[in-house]
Amino acid sequence: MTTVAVKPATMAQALGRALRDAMADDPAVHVMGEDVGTLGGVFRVTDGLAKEFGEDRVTDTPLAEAGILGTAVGMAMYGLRPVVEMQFDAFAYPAFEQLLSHVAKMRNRTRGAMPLPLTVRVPYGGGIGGVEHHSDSSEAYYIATPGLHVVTPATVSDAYGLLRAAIASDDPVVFLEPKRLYWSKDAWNPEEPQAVEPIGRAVVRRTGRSATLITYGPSVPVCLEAAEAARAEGWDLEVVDLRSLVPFDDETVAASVRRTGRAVVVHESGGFGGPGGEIAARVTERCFHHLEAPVLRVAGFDIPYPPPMLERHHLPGVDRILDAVARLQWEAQSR
Amino acid sequence: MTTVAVKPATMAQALGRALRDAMADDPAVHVMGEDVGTLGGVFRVTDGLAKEFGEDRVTDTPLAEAGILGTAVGMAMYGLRPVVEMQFDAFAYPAFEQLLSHVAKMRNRTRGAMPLPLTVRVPYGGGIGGVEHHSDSSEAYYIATPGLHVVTPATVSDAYGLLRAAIASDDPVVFLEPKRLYWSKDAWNPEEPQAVEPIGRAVVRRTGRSATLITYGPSVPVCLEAAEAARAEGWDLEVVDLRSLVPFDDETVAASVRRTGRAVVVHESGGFGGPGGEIAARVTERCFHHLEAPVLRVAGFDIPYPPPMLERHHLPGVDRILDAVARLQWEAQSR
Amino acid sequence: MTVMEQRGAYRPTPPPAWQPRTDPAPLLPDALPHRVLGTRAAERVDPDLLRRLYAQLVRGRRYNTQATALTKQGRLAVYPSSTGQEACEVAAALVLEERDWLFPSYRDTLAAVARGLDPVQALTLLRGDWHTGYDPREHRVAPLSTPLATQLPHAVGLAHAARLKGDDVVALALVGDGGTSEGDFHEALNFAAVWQAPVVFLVQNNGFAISVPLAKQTAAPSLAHKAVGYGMPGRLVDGNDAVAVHEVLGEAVARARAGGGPTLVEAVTYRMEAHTNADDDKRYREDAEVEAWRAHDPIALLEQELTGRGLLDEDAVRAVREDAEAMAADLRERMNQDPVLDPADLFAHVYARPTPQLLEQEALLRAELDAEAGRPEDEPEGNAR
Amino acid sequence: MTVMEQRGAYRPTPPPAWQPRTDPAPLLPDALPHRVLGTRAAERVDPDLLRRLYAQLVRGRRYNTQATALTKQGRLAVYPSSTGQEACEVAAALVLEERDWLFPSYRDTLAAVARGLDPVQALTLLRGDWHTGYDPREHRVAPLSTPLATQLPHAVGLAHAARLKGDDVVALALVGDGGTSEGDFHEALNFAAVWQAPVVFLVQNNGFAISVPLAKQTAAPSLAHKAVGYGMPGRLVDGNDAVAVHEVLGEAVARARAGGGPTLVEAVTYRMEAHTNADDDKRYREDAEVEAWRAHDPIALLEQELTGRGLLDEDAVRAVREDAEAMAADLRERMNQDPVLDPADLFAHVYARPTPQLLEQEALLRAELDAEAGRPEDEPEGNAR
Ligand SMILES: Cc1ncc(C[n+]2csc(CCOP(=O)(O)OP(=O)(O)O)c2C)c(N)n1
Ligand SMILES: Cc1ncc(C[n+]2csc(CCOP(=O)(O)OP(=O)(O)O)c2C)c(N)n1
Ligand SMILES: [Mg+2]
Ligand SMILES: [Mg+2]
Repeated sequence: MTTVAVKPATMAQALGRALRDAMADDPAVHVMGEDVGTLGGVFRVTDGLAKEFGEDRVTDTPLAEAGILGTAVGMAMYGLRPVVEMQFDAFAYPAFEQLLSHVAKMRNRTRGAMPLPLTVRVPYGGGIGGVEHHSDSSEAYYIATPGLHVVTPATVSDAYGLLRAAIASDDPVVFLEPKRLYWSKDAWNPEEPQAVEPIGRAVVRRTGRSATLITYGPSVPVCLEAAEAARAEGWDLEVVDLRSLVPFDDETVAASVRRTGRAVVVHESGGFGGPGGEIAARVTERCFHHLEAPVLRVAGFDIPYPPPMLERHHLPGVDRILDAVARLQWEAQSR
Repeated sequence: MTTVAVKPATMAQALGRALRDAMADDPAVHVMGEDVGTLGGVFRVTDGLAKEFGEDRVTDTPLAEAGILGTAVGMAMYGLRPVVEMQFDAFAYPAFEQLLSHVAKMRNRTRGAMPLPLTVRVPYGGGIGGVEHHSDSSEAYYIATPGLHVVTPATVSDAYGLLRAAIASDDPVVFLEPKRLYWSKDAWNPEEPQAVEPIGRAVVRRTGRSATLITYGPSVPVCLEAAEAARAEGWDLEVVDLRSLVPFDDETVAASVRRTGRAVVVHESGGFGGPGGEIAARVTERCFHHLEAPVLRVAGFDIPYPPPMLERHHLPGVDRILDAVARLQWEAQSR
Repeated sequence: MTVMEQRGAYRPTPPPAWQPRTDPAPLLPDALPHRVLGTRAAERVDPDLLRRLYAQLVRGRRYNTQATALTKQGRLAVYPSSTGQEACEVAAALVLEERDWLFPSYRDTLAAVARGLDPVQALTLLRGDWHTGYDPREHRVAPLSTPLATQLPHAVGLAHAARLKGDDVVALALVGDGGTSEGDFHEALNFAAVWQAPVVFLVQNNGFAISVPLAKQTAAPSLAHKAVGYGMPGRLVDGNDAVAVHEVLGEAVARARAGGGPTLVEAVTYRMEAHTNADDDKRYREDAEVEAWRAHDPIALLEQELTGRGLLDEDAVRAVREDAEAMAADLRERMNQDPVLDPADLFAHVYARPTPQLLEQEALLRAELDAEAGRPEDEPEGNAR
Repeated sequence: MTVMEQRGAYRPTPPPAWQPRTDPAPLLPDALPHRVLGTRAAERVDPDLLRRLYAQLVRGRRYNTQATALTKQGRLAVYPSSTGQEACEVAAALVLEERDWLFPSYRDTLAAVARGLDPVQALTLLRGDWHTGYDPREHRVAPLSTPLATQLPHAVGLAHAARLKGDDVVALALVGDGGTSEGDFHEALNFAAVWQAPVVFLVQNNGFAISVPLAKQTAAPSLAHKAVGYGMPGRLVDGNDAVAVHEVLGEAVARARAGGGPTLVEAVTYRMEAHTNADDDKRYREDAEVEAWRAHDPIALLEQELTGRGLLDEDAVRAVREDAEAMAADLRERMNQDPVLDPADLFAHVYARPTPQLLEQEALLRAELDAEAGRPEDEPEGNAR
């Protein structure tokens, strides 16, 4: 498709560009959070925005996450479209009451009279050598909260397209940004016309016939790598990138598993009570008679996120994924 | 077993008695929260404790849940065993940062040097006609947080036995009290010697051969009722009461499902991202070749908890459970 | 210059460049709550305002007693009465312009009604047919907030947004003495002060948070003193003196409107009824204490003033009472009708468009209801739960 | 009488029984930060204390520079330097008795070291081999707290628990200017005041929360003024004057120990380095500002005093420097050794006893590691993930 020379940009830059374009298109869009203004955010996602749009629209707030989200609620009630940055995953926790009791419920509470078009950007996940509280995968909390959309990109162009869709959404969106992909690059070209990617559609990143890897966010590149490695073992793996956890694209996922007959769910988040259980259960409900083996899960361990020097043991890697694939009962008992 | 005349007591009374006995046995046990002292708690669980043990041990705190849990952490660091009451489920949310970032992690953070023997009592669930924020089933948040034990009684004697175990535990326990069972009674007799029920053991409340209902807390009596009603349809249902969500008793649950070959998970909590997905996934992982049908789920809808006049539509009831049982593929396709 | 750039530009400098910290005196409340009724100042108050306040107080009291009666008849799930606090509720409503916003807490149904909300719609939450019975934008009344103090940052954000848009709008947020202990109270006040948002915080200090008396809630000289820590003025007012509350709030609203930033107002009042109809206040306070406050009843105080100045004759009193009775009769009658409920509402407003999953769940419920009603049931679909 | 019953028994009373609210003057900080060095008061300070502080400041500065150097060599994941703030760090450590507790924030490794912690163990969090490298009970130093202000309620609870047990223990908690905006700050101070807990809060106002200057953090006259709203005294002190900080904290600790309740201390200081080694402070502040603060360096200030009073000769300076260098050399050397890590630790401390699920996961990891190492692998068990 791309005919001009591709100037690669990072995911962080694509996110920044999405914010910029959204602000340029709609004066109601405001960016707020800790250090998002003058500094441009600790990951530099908001770099340059304060200069371009001024402090009234790109605001360094006091250091208080509940206050940030709570005031954003009020701003949204008045018709603005706040985009809130939580500096790191675990620092969103102080804002959970606002998120769970107000952000997620305001539209429903008022029978639709008071929607909250509000985006909460949460850098999440590990793999960057962060100390305690800087590497949590907290998506289990968000997906268990009806009223929130939960979205996470795995590619640079999805980062742009999904963030545009999140900001344009009339519903609150928790936008999970895989920290370790901030510096990733792919064919996304900032010079080309940009597309919005509607929320709610999974995508098959790699087709395959043997089994489906169902994954999202930071684990997508790992699964693609595993799929390549699996060829040596004679497995042709399909990789589904969910992109949106809520709403969930049952159709795409179930169609893939019906084709392959086997599935492994892969995510960094802890296994117990994590999204993988939900995904495995839904897939099994829908594809039971197509399954040659139970849907398996490769997830983070059920432990507090480990310190930097031990995190490699915790994160789902290629080998652990292939081990799970190997357990998919290939020497099929006749069923 | 009971030979003396049984003086029935409510679950609320059994919980109060457990607190009293724990306080009498161990001077380190302190009770704190909003209105737990003079008033005896809005559900009267702590009734009489302030009088018996004084304000130093049964403390009406300022109205600030993060402060309550945060100071309890400090008290536990000094060797006390605080038992914290959150007045209602949704009012535990302001304390989530303390819970997720400290309570759940302190032992691990310090390589075991600083355990936190701390119990957080959370009245949870609906069915009592409560307005907004008074009927949440928030267990999905707790079970996704490694470092916490998550326990919930369904009978009066378990209420006593499990709360004693929770307070005696050297780890933090989130103790979920099914609000609508507070006034329930059964054969529990406060005059008899009381047993502590170790955390981590599920129990088969009713044996059956056709299928297993896996459930906990407020849904246990509903499932037992459903099992009775199912006899008319020719189904002999087994009912497993999990009692402890973390740790999870895989053995008891899997053994039951292997026997029956079919299972339905039942809980009030929203379905998507709720505990049911985890449970269904684990059961399927362990019992795949014993299953005649996918493990189904009967859960609350994926909506904010409804207002009192509509809650009956939301709560899993006997009919909805039987409908799910009916979908367990009885006219078994040959597999 | 933009709104945010107006802020004082503190730059850290070492001594000797240090300036003495601003004198906090302008932020400190008076030693005693401000009062008007029963003082000389009352004479200068516009008779019309006195009469308006009076009519609303009487109506408000009647509303409270009627709502409590409805709980006994099972027509309301629960009612947290503001009897004894009507002066605050009413003054908060009357002090605002149409374009302003009110952010009530769960106890402030009355303030919402005094602002013009339909008395039945305002009770929707407590009746239990839905969470909020009105469109917040219609009368610019935010949903009654049950989680304490959580509505305060909303008020700040809304006021700030209005200011950014150049709209002349003030937000007034209500909170209880207990609510001041929450982190959200702190964060809201701090944001408001830093942003110089046009917002006024009214703390109704009614002595209790359910059973917990103020002495277990704070050690501060007064709740109004908390203003100092945010750099905003604190005012202390007799919460049973409707004129004084109206005056103090009026000044704060005017200041906010003029770009002067937020104010914290503490109104000292008393909750005459139990926390809600479900509460038993005998467990934590003496009758004598309640009785002592009866002598300082907000309606009686205002009535004295009006009568003393010859502004209230029997006809006027009768008219006011009749109006209140008519409101109560209407409320009673309409609350005695069962609300029409549509279970489909459960799924309709979770998102702008229901997710596929919600559509499945709605179909499931519809099939159940049809079966209940004996209508032909669709075949259950697939394995959907 | 029990601890909790000692609290003032506020009962709500209507006027005329109202008492004027307590005069807040005793709670208000001075207009200018308290200073000792360079004033006459310095002459009366115990020479021994001056020397002890000096030795620790020099050592502390060296610790900071060494740790920052270790980040460049990849031996530390990250280091938030307290260079420029050593007076606060050191005074906080020295003012406490052995039995007292220190609650540091993520920037306060130095305070922990000055209190006696092993310099390497104190860096465990930032090195990344574990979350906390020491047993908090050994030196009564709580784990370094990364989530801002969350450790403050812990300090309050611990101090309160000690008081309930009749132990003579004070807790000192550290927090930054940014941290004062968090709800946990508010709730902690309020609980402390209501409970009259023996706790001292030290805010190191270093002008910035990462890039955000104080003017965007608060509109208060000073952070110490926040004390008024909790009914505790607020003190303002020159945070680069180690003697002044030690004095003000000493008074607060003594007051807490004597049952006089909590104090809020604001130390005005400056962060001389970037937020951490990963930060670029050029983006948000001028070099000139940093330079201006160099003239008010905490070590230089104390050195002047000591030299002026003839308390510091060349030998003494050399001894102090040598001690600091020895510490740094030892730190460097030990930090250059790779820590020995045991992946089994991942599962060992989540609970007192690992759950069955954790045992499964540990077995999985062990099998993987064995496979990696070429050891014979057990058959994978069942369907365990
Ligand atoms: C965050 C939160 N915690 C607890 C509650 C439960 N609760 C409802 S009212 C109340 C007391 C409120 O006291 P106050 O703020 O003084 O208001 P008042 O009831 O006196 O009007 C409590 C604890 C709640 N609604 N929200
Ligand atoms: C609850 C929370 N939110 C955000 C952060 C990210 N963060 C780390 S340090 C910092 C600034 C802290 O400023 P301040 O309290 O003044 O302390 P200083 O860094 O100046 O010592 C921020 C925002 C955090 N650690 N915790
Ligand atoms: Mg109150
Ligand atoms: Mg700072």
